[in-house]
Amino acid sequence: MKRVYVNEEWCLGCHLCEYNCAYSNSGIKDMVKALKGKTITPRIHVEDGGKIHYAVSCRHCEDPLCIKGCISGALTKDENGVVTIDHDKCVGCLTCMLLCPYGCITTDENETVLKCELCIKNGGIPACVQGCPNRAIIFEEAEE
Amino acid sequence: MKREGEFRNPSGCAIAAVISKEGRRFSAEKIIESMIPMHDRSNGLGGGFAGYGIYPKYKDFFAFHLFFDDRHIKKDVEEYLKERYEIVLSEEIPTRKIPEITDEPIIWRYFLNPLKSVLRSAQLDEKEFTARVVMHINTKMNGAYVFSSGKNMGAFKAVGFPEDVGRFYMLDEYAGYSWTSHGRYPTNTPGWWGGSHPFGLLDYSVVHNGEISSYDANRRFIEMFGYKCTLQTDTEVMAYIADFLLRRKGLTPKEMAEVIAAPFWSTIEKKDEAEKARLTYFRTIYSSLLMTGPFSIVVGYTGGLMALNDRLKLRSMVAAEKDDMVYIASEETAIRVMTPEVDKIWSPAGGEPVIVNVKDGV
Amino acid sequence: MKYVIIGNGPAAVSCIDGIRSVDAEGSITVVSKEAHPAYFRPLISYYLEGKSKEDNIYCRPENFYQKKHVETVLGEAVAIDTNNKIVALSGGENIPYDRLCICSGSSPFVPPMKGLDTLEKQFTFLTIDDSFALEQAVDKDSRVLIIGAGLIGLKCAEGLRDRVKQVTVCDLAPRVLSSILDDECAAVVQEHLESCGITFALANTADHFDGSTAYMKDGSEIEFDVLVLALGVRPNIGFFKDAGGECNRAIIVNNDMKTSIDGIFAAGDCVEQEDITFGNKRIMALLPNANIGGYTAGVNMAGGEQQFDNALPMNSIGFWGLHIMTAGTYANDGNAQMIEEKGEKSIKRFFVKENKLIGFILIGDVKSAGIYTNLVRSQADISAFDFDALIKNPNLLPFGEIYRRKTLRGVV
Amino acid sequence: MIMPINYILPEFEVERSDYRCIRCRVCERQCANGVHRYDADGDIMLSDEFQCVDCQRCVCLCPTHALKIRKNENELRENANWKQNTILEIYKQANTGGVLLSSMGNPEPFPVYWDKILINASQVTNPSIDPLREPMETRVFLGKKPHDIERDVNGNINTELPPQVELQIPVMFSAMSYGSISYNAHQSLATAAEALGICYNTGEGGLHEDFYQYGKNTIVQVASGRFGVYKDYLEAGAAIEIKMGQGAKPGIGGHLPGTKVGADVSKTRMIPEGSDAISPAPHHDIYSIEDLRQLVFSLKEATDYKKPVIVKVAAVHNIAAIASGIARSGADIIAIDGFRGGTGAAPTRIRDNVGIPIELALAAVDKRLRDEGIRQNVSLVVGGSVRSASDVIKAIALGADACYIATSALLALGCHLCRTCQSGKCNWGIATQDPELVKRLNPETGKERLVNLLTAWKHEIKEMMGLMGINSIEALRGNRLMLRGVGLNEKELEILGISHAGE
Repeated sequence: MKRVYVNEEWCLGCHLCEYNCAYSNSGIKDMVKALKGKTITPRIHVEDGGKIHYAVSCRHCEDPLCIKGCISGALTKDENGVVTIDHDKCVGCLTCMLLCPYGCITTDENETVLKCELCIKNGGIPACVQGCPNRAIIFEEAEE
Repeated sequence: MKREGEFRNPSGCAIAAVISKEGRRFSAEKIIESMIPMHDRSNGLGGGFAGYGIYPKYKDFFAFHLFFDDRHIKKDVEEYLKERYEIVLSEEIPTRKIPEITDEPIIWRYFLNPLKSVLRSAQLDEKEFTARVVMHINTKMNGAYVFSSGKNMGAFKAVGFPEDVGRFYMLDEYAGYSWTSHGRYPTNTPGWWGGSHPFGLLDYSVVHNGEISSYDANRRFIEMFGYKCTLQTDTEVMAYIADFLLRRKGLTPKEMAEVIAAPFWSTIEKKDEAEKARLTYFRTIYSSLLMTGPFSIVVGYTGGLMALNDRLKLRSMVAAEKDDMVYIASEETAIRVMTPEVDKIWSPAGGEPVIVNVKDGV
Repeated sequence: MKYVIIGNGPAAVSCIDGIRSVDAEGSITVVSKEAHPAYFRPLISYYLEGKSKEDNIYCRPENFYQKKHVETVLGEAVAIDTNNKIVALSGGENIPYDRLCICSGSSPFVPPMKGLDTLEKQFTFLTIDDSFALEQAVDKDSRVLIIGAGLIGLKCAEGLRDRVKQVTVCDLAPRVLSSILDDECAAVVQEHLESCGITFALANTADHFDGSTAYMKDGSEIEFDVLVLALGVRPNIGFFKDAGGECNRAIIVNNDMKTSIDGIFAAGDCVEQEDITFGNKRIMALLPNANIGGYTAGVNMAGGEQQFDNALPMNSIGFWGLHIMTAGTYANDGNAQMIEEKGEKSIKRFFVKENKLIGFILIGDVKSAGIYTNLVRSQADISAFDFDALIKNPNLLPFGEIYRRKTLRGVV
Repeated sequence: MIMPINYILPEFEVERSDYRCIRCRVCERQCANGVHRYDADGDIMLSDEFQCVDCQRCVCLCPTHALKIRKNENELRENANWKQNTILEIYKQANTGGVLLSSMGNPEPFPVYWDKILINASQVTNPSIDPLREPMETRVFLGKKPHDIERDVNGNINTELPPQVELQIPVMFSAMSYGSISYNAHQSLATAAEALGICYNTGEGGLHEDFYQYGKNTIVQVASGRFGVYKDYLEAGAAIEIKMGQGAKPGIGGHLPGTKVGADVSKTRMIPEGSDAISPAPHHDIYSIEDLRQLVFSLKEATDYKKPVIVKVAAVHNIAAIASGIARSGADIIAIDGFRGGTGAAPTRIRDNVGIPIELALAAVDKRLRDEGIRQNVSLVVGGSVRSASDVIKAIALGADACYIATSALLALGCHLCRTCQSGKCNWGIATQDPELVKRLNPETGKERLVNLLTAWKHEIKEMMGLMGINSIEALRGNRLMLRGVGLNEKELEILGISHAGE
């Protein structure tokens, strides 16, 4: 399946992916309107360590622990292998957060669990990938 | 109005050629007639013919055909020639007075034998020497123009329709084994006789239909080698290129075709290694002689001719065979005038030369 | 091949998936005493709270059993004839098996208490039916007394708070969540719960009841309308024990999820298996373990090969915005070194033994906790990287580029 | 010493739309000059405009397009003689006592002859050719062409040629050294050259060991500093270029400050880490044309006569005679760099006042070589502000065999011509050695953009060839009839060897 891959060799730590993610998932057409004055809760996050930068988002694991641990059946893998969350089912227990080895599950200010769903609900090409100024984030079939 | 040579003069045209592979000599009557159905390809501003084997009696001498504007320049030229050649014969070229052809200049011919002492001191062979003489007269001697300079051949040209030019020069009374002809459709000309085709140097003559877009690239290249393109016509530059490649560089007519209408790189890549190397070699060293844009030409030379289209075949040209005769023309209709029956008729592909050489010893 | 599964919870449905991943043909029979398709048990409190709708609590789509060719039988297993490979049900029915998986879960533990019989509205809180019943029993004027300040009791309190007038939780233990939290951490949680309107009576419990009054051990009295007994659970293992299977507090299984009896497997809340952080077998009655264990059992039952060799206890629990996560072994018993990181409203405690993170407690700040869990699970040598940085900020930086290249650029 | 009053205001103003700004702080993270700063107390973005060089990095990365960099419109009193910039330069020199430094090409309003030349098209007498239907050839060979054909006894032609550089389009990336530009920029150029079937040029900084694999698409340069020159280096490339001069700074040398000489640059240049890399103004073994001939043949000797040798010179007043000398020196290719050519750093005065336009230099050189009958001895490559496919077409028609592009290539890589390369803080990861900045140029993207640029040019070149009725680039070379001048005087037309439009 096509996944989002991050090549830290090219990640500049600009954090644009976070803003593009938040914007894309806001459902609002204008970025200013979507993000102005807000603390964003992106589904991808950049980790910075001095000169090292890289973005992390859901790996859409082959055998996802988050799904194994989900107490409400909110997390499932769709037919394409994308780990998706059903917010109607999620009760916010955060077991998924406790299980995800990559730290890729977050919540918004309302404690809604957020995770990367590869933008399948917002157009198909992940916003982080589209907006990455240095192609550090790519969307492709796995190398292996 | 500017004279030919002072501006770039593109033109459309009709060409035709006929050759006997056996080397039989025949009159120009048929080829003159062949130009009639192609009348509309000319506009009366130029026509001409070249015949090979027409001066058997004087075959060892350079036959110079000249136009003179006046007697003074004629005198100057004759002085100039005398210093370099034995003038074997000097005569007016016979013409027939017809109403279609008027305002003729002085038209003269000389059969010339270069002086050995002069050749020795110039350290040149007689052809190179003669070519330089022609170049000198045409570029330095205002009012004189050498329009034919080969041996046992001659070009005849005038302002007018080609069929009228043929009658004017009484070409029906000459006999040659190979004839080429040309009807001209210049788009801008004062109608100078020298501007008509065929154009030649030594025994190379060119009739041409088309307009080469590579003209200035070809001209500026060939001018590095002593040629002076005084007319700014494609035909002139082609004639010089023919002289350069065939005489001076010793290429065969086929090789010349591979230079001026070189195969595309994509074609070359499909050839075997040796052929690829050869064609690449030509395209590399003579890249400036590649001719692009539309043309169909017939290059006449002693013992044969080559007809060639540009590599995209942007101009029509048909070839046919009947017995030992080979015919070339812009249009099939012209061939049918010369020979209603043919053994074979075809339209040569772009860049594929039709080379006809007469039997050895002719 | 005849497969029989006792119980119909997450472990059971995962077991079905496991079997079917290997064997598409064999017959599968599921025996359950609950008349519902498998549902997510932890949702019963969220149901009460209104966060989960009844339609949304089921583990699998409606047509799951049909699609997987599973026969469901309502009934309770009471005995296993291991010689003839037959499961006997309470209704007298006998079900033959080739491979059996016990996913029977547990039942509420209700100690004998004086006066219980005088109470009109008393409940345990383990099944969805308990939730339905409670829903019916309470109204906005109800005063609820919950006995037990463990996970079940507190989640029940959370579920009920907005439906009732008052919720009081009592426990003999001096702190909330006594099985997973120490005093200090428990105090933080308790304070938060109190601020959210829950009343506690700790180090104290009901001695006896009379009508709507609970007479507490310390002599006080609590008036209530509805009683919830959340004193813990006991694995449903009697029939297995009777058949001679090896049990401790629950059915002992190995990493294949095999029990001591040939052909019998077990998974879910009714098993004890090795805790990698502890080195011994223990009950780890947690949904992820049930899922993984059930699936593992299923695969192995059908002749496949799978191991569940990295089980560890863990909890993620939240009450009105305060999240508590624990994993592994974190009793500060002196064998392990405790490293603490306190924030304004958070406590993080890490327990390290022989350069391995063996457990942690996170309160308040639970961001990216899975990175810690993964360290526990993988038993990584934490001296190999900057663990101090990780404690402050759980991310992938300390693991180095090679690890990140593998995990972030490959398929994991 | 601190000057009591700074007469110089910031050159640019940061115009930030507060309505649009979402405080994502991308500008702050991306500005190596430290212009932008977030102030948490006021929840506001602040700007230190003194640091701004108008590189446009922040503008391009701002996701809400909240930023514009504008020229500071503060105006000194108007004076046609003492223009504002002239005055400011005086202030700067009075402040520092130093030579003014700048980079990239001459920005002054000298005539751009490319823009005063128009291209012909076929109408009626000659058909234009549709490049979508017919082959349209852009391949060229650079190198000496033999005068005479040799045949063996059987009449077969000896097809061995002097060494040639084969290019699929008559454009190459001109010299930019590793050191002046980044590793990633070099990788972009090398990989793009390979993909395009053309060459890039190492510049004078040697060849990084990683890039030897692109040798057949590499021209290795030998300049006065001789950095990184050794046998393997000379043998690595498709051709060897002797750099005598550079259009941006004819007659002077170069200076790569030690701060840019990190481990990798040091190894590649074969000089100690941290030492200044100074290229002398002249080659100290070339004080005349006969010395050049010796170097040409030394290099040929060293490489077994298998590599064409390019001699690169700046276009200066006597360029035709210089070129004639070079054409007789044994060199195979002459590269001429016009006065508008770029650089990593040059004294401003020299950049803006020395040299002549490449168009005139090219026309003069091509004519001179033809007049002397030695045009076949050498190929001509021209650079120094070739900005588009039509500039290429015009250059070829004037007589060039190929063009060198550098600024155009850098623009494709993201350069915004802020002309501050000398600072080493290129925000686009091009003219810098700072690893944090270098990584901003992903060479995959760089390659793709370069390939795109030249693919686009190739399409345009073919389109223009087609409309002239030319289907092979060699038929355009020196084909000056295809050009007409507009608004040029007699002398200019004469030098260019073209007629005026309408003639």
